[in-house]
Amino acid sequence: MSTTTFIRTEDLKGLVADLRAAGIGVAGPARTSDGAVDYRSINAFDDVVLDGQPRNSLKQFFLPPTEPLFKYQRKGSDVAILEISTTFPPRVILGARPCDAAAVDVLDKVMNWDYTDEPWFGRRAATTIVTFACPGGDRSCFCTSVGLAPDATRGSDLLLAPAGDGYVVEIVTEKGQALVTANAKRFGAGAGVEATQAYRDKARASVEGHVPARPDVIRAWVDAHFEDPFWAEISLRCHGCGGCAAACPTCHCFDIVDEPETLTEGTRRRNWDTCQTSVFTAHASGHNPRNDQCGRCRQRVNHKFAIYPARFNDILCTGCGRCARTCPAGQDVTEILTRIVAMATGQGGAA
Amino acid sequence: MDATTPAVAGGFEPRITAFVCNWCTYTGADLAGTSRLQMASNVRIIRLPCTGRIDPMFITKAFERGADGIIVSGCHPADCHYNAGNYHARRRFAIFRELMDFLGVDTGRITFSWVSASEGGKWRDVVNDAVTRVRALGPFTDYRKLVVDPVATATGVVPPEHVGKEVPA
Amino acid sequence: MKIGYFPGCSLHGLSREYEESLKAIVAGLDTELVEVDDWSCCGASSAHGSSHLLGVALPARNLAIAEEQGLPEVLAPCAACYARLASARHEISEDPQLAGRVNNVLVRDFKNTVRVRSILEVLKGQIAGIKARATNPLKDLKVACYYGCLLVRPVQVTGGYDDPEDPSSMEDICKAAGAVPVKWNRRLDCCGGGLSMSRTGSVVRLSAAILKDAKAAGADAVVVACPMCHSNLDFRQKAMKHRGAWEGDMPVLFLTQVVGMSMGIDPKTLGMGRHFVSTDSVLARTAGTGSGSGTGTNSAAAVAGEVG
Amino acid sequence: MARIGVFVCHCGENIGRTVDCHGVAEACKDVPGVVHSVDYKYMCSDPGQQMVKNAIAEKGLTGVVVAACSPHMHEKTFRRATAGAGLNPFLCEMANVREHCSWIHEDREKATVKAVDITKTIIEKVKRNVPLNTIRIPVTRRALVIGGGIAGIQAALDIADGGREVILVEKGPSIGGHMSQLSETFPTLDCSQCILTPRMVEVYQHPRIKLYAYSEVESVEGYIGNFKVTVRRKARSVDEDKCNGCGACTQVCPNKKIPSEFDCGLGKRTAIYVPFPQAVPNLPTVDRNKCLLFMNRAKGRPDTCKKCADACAKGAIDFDQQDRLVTEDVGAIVVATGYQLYTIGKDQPKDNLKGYGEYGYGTIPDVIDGLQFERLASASGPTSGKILRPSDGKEPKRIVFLQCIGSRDPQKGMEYCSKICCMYVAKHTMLYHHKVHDGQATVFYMDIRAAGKGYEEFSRRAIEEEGAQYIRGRVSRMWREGDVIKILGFDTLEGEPIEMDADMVVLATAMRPQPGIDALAQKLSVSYDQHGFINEAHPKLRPVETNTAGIFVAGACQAPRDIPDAVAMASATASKVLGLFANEMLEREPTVACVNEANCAGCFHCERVCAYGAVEHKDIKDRAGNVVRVIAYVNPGVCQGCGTCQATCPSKSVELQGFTDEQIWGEIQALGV
Amino acid sequence: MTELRELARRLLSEGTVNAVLGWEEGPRGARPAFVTTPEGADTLIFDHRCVHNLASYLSPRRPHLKRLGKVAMVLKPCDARAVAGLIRETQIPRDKVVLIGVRCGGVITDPDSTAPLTEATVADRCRGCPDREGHLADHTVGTAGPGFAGPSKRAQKIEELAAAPAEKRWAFWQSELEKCVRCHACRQVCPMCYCDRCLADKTQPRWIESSPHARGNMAWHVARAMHLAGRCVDCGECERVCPEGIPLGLITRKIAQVVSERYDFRPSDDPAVPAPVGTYRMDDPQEFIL
Repeated sequence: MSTTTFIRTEDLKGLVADLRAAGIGVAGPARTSDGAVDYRSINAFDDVVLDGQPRNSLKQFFLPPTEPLFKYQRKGSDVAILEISTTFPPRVILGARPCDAAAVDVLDKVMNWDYTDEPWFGRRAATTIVTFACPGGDRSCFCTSVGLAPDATRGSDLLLAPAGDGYVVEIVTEKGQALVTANAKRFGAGAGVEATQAYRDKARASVEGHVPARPDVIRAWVDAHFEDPFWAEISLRCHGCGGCAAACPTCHCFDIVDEPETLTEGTRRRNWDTCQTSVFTAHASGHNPRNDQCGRCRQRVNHKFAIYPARFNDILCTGCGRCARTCPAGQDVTEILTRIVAMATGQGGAA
Repeated sequence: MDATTPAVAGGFEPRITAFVCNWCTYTGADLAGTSRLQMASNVRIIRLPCTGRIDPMFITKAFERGADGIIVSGCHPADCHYNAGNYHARRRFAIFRELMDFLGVDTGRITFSWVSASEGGKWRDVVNDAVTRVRALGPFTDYRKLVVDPVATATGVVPPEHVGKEVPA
Repeated sequence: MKIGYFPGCSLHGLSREYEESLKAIVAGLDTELVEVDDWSCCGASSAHGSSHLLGVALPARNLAIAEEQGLPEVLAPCAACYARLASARHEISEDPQLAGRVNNVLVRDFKNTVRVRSILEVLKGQIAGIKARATNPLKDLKVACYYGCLLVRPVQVTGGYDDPEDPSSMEDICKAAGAVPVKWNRRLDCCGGGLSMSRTGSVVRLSAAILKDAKAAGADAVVVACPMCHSNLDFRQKAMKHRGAWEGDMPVLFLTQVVGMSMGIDPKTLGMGRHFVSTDSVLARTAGTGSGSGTGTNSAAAVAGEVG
Repeated sequence: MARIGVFVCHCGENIGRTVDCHGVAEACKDVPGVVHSVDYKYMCSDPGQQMVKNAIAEKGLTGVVVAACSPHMHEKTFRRATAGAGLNPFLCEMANVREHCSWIHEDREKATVKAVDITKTIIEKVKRNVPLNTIRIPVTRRALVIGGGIAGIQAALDIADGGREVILVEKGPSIGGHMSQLSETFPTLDCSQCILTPRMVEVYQHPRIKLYAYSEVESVEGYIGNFKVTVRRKARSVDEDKCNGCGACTQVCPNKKIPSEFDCGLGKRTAIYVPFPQAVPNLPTVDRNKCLLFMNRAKGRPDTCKKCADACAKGAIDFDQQDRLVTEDVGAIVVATGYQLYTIGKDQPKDNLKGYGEYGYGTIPDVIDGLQFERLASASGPTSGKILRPSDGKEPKRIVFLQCIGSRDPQKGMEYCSKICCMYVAKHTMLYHHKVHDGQATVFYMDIRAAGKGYEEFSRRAIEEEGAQYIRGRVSRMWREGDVIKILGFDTLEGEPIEMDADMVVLATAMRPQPGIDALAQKLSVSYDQHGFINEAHPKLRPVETNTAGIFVAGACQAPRDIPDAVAMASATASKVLGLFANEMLEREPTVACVNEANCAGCFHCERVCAYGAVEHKDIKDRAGNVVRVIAYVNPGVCQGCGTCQATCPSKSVELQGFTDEQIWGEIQALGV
Repeated sequence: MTELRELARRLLSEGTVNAVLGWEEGPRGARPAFVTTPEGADTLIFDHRCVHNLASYLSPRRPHLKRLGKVAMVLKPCDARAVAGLIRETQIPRDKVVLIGVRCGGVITDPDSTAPLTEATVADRCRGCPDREGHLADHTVGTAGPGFAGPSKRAQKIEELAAAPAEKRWAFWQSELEKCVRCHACRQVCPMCYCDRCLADKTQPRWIESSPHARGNMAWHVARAMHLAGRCVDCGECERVCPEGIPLGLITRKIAQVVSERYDFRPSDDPAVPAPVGTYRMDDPQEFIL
């Protein structure tokens, strides 16, 4: 599908009001109590803040930090399971960033790999993602180096790019079309895609060149340098806090725990986890195959740029740069990737 | 209404967990028993060797498990069977109590006392006062509400989107 | 160093020389005195005898003002003022109810944060400075350091900056100024205090015993840090003689004057001429202490005559 | 999977009246892990216990819960029954549904609900119990006694007479302590040395007492039953094997003007000296700070004076003798280091002490302290028992005693009462009046504390029969005029100030522990109070034990004590030591803490909160023997099982057996709704 | 800065240390640096953006000391309190690290900010900080500004909260703590959190539920506050690194106030000063105990 339509800013406001009135949840980038911008539930389009990248990603809309899977009850030696529904009411995410929308699509692969993850796809089915073309990033952005772009449509149902008194709407999916159709009065004729070209070019220019666009080179080097001293060097700085994984739109590892609530009842939950901590790989025996931060730092790069590509032919990174922005110790993925490319192409080595 | 008066039908009966030391308060509670001192039946005692053994985590866990109130009780200063366990406990719980207060827990729910092995009567008073106080404060629903029961979720009473940390949208 | 300063009535009246000498020496000790704004009576002598609350509230008012001025500590050179202010601070800190009542009376939000310092405590902290600036060390001056009753007692109120029964700070300060403190016995005895007018006989008996002991110990002068003590020991020497209780002249100096002399400050600036018993003998012993020894003893005697 | 048996007792009607015991047993059947749940009239009866034993055998129980009375009542009973059936006794616990439930509630329904809850908590605990074994520790059956005063002598003799070897370590050249300095003792006025010296000789001759005089404890390692003590035997410069105690050396020493410690500075001694004629051991000691030879050596000059060596027929003088360190294994330690008197002068060892400069001690020669008066009154003293002024040797006709100097004075001295002063001042007035018939003794006092057998009678006698004048009040100042001491004080009964003259003044100064007690206490890991007195384990019930197992305390190092108190304490410690030595192995309840070595971070918070010094540092080494981590280790012989360490441990890497986190977590869990 | 670089170069070239831990200019502002060669010393910087508490890197949880051997660390006066804490708790041997004290007049909060150090931008913990140089250092270099006076904004917020009714405080903290995703960055970055196996990671028993729901979060933050009571050095790193912006400093600061008021204790850079928890006085206040 590649039809376009147009929505005026006024109608966008009306659209949010209409959706809310219809009982459909709407989320978008909005201000939090501590002054940051997060994707969160909104009441009106005026809540939406389009400047700057939201602190969190869209990941938690599909994989919440904690999620009950089922509840169990024991009586004597019997165990009863109480299922939890995986059907979800409809909702719309408005103002997603292309890098965040793409991440959801990247994750669909692992979530539908050997087993279809019901809660994930339950939420996916219920959610329409309305993406706004990115106005441009900062020095940590590198979406174009991982095959995406500030105006990429991957993972989006609709892609909006500003033009005149509104937005040119690219209808990307059936779900997107359905949203337009259901709210047809809010959409109408207007400028075409070409009117947004300058906007898109400017955005693209702002993110290019931060990391060489050589994912193949990176993958090959990482595959071949498991024991390279480079990993030990970069891990010196790392606290192992996992802030990068929490902020990352594609880090999706989780832990499954049983939480007893009484003697006989409890809940099985899955919670976010991260490969950056030692307990992630700790064995019950006490042995830990990834026993220092060196291995953990390597694992993160390895998984994103070599393992995932090998298994799914896709990079587990959308170049959003959040890990660099959030790192309390100044670890920077653009620096790491740039150095890897340099080492691989013979233009530098580990310091 | 004193603590031993049965509550009106359907009225709130607080659940109180008491962490007490073996040598003074537990024995004092034994004495209350042998003296047949009648008291409210809302308190469940967990016996520890010493107040020094009581970890603040016991208290948060008891709240998590639905306790409406807590009693921590041990030997009077200078009477500790282990010399100093109660002194360490006193500092620990002075800080813990201020922390709880700061986090918005009504500290009326947490009673600290020194009850010696000879103070059966004091133990009864501590129990009855705590029950009366917590009964007035009502059930500690704030703590219980921290996690919505997923059974209610499963039966459709609460949509799963509102469980736990999920961002509602 | 900046420190609050509570002069009290004596330092602006009876004992101007105490203030004059104090101000003269603090300049040399890098200390700035910040006078408490609009200070009032400390409550000594009469207030605490008539109403306990008044006796606390009056000094508390002065401390409250000092607190509002942002002064962490206040120097009260007069021993009686010091005792009243320090007692008020102590009582209020010990008794929250009293604190509430005092705040009601004052209509101020007094937090009782101001520390009260005696002249001994302040100068004791400056001993190194006094030593360093003693350009005219008083080598030949034997002094009997007289503490009286209020300067170091009671220890709960003073905070124990000196031993209440066997103090040494005044001796240490005088030593820093180069003077030679004598060993004597009556340095904590009562001088008769505020009974100077009402029971002169008692004051004469008590003060004369002090002077005699100082003389027997070989002192050239008695050093005090209290306007009332000074008045009894200095001004009443004439009455002592009248009553046959005392012979001779014993100069009575303020501690600040002793320090001032060691710094080579002009005797006039130090108010040495304001005493009833001439300080000429002292000045003669401390050769090099300025030349302008116009001590004005006569005029003081004339005043004494008027009073007498 | 746990297989728990629940046994609910009716206790006749005691529980059954208000608790539906059958209902409780039925309710427990639904608890996961419970395979057997019954109720019975009297569980503690033989048939009741047999029910437990049978169920263990027949149902293969892994845990037993008896819901009955307080564990303080019958825990031992049921654990014994459990053990009798071949199950580890620590897998049995009691749920207290009598004292904590049926006896204190009347509403049957509520009491039953509560009884179910109580039983369920214990079920959850027992599910998490693990078998524990009584701890057995070997005991070295020899004792160390530190301090050779009357307390140390008594303790050493009692232990030795009880058949065990004793090492007695005394800091000074002779044993005997302060008691050997006293003239007569209250309230009987019997001669101190007459009763003491035979005991000293007994120590010296006892086959089971090894006396290390002129020695100090250098270090202590180990724990109850297994201490390793290093003793520094200071060099006397005299070969004790050769010396026959003839005393010729002391006769020829040219330096005869050294103030004698034994005579409190009132007499003189030589540089090589025996502190007093009855000293044990009767060996001279060279005071290397005062001996001319050593003073010359210190200045790098050649040895000159060797008169003592020349005079010694045995060749026993050895100027090159060195300190020796000897190590002894002992199973118990008695601390009996005694006291010193409060320093009256201006220079004080601690900031909070101010001294009493206003009394002129040290500047007025005729102001002395109580021990100095003892020496004046002693027949063996510097004046041969005559009361004479140190200044001019005249007999004082007016003598004044001041009580509570340094005692009961939080501002300048100690808060506590020194206990013995009232009595010895009364004794002093009597001794004075006996010796100076025309003299007058006056006492300034705060109270007379004469609690003791014959004590009140004694002090009344001093006042009423012997004519001592007692003035209630304190002295503010004293000074000397001519050869008279002027005293300024206050009589609080008359309400009048007092000025009086005296020829001599005796200050009854406070008792303080010996200097260096804090260092010794730290070596021993025993606690001491802010004054330095050793803390007893319990003020009422364990008065001679310290908080460190195997270390006991006797005499005035624990608190001010008079002789009978010190002796009684010493005998009490001996009985404790002999009790400890009754068996070759020491058995302990296994409720002790245990460190999880894999998780311990080595922060040693546990060590800081342990009142018993049970936490030790343990090196974890790699294969090459390098220390890679230092972690905590809890010595099970020392641990008393309070569990404060576990609550303090941030990572919960130390667990108190029998009250583990897992067990308590289970109990809390059982109460969940 | 020249002084610092010279010293670092000397220590490295003379072989006194194998590495110098300090700060460098990274892609996003100042960041921790690990200099292992004398030439590398020129990359060292110190300015008001050097907010990180490097003492965290000395904690035994890190391999650095083991891997790098003897190291030198650049030390702000406030970080000295953390190093002292680690020495006090026998976590680092004093002789294994050379401490290069830098004089400090305050830092800002964001190492990537271009803002100058002013009354408006200074980090809250620096307000009222009396220390211009640490007392623990082996060498002290640089110059310091005059520092900043209080009052701390956190202290004001604490007072404000304390004055509010308990329900308001509860609501405030629930709204904050529900944001927590239990990444444990606060723990990882804390110099005083060094256990090999954190209580929060233990499952037998599970005192602290690992789920980032409000109940687990409450347990975690209560445990963290209690474990840091009397040990927290108020470096503010936990709050700075929190990806959800939870004002964790309010809790640690509040506890520090309690400890200070009740036990007259302030974090000290003297390892010999005992921590208040683990000690006691027989006359400790006990007004809350019946």
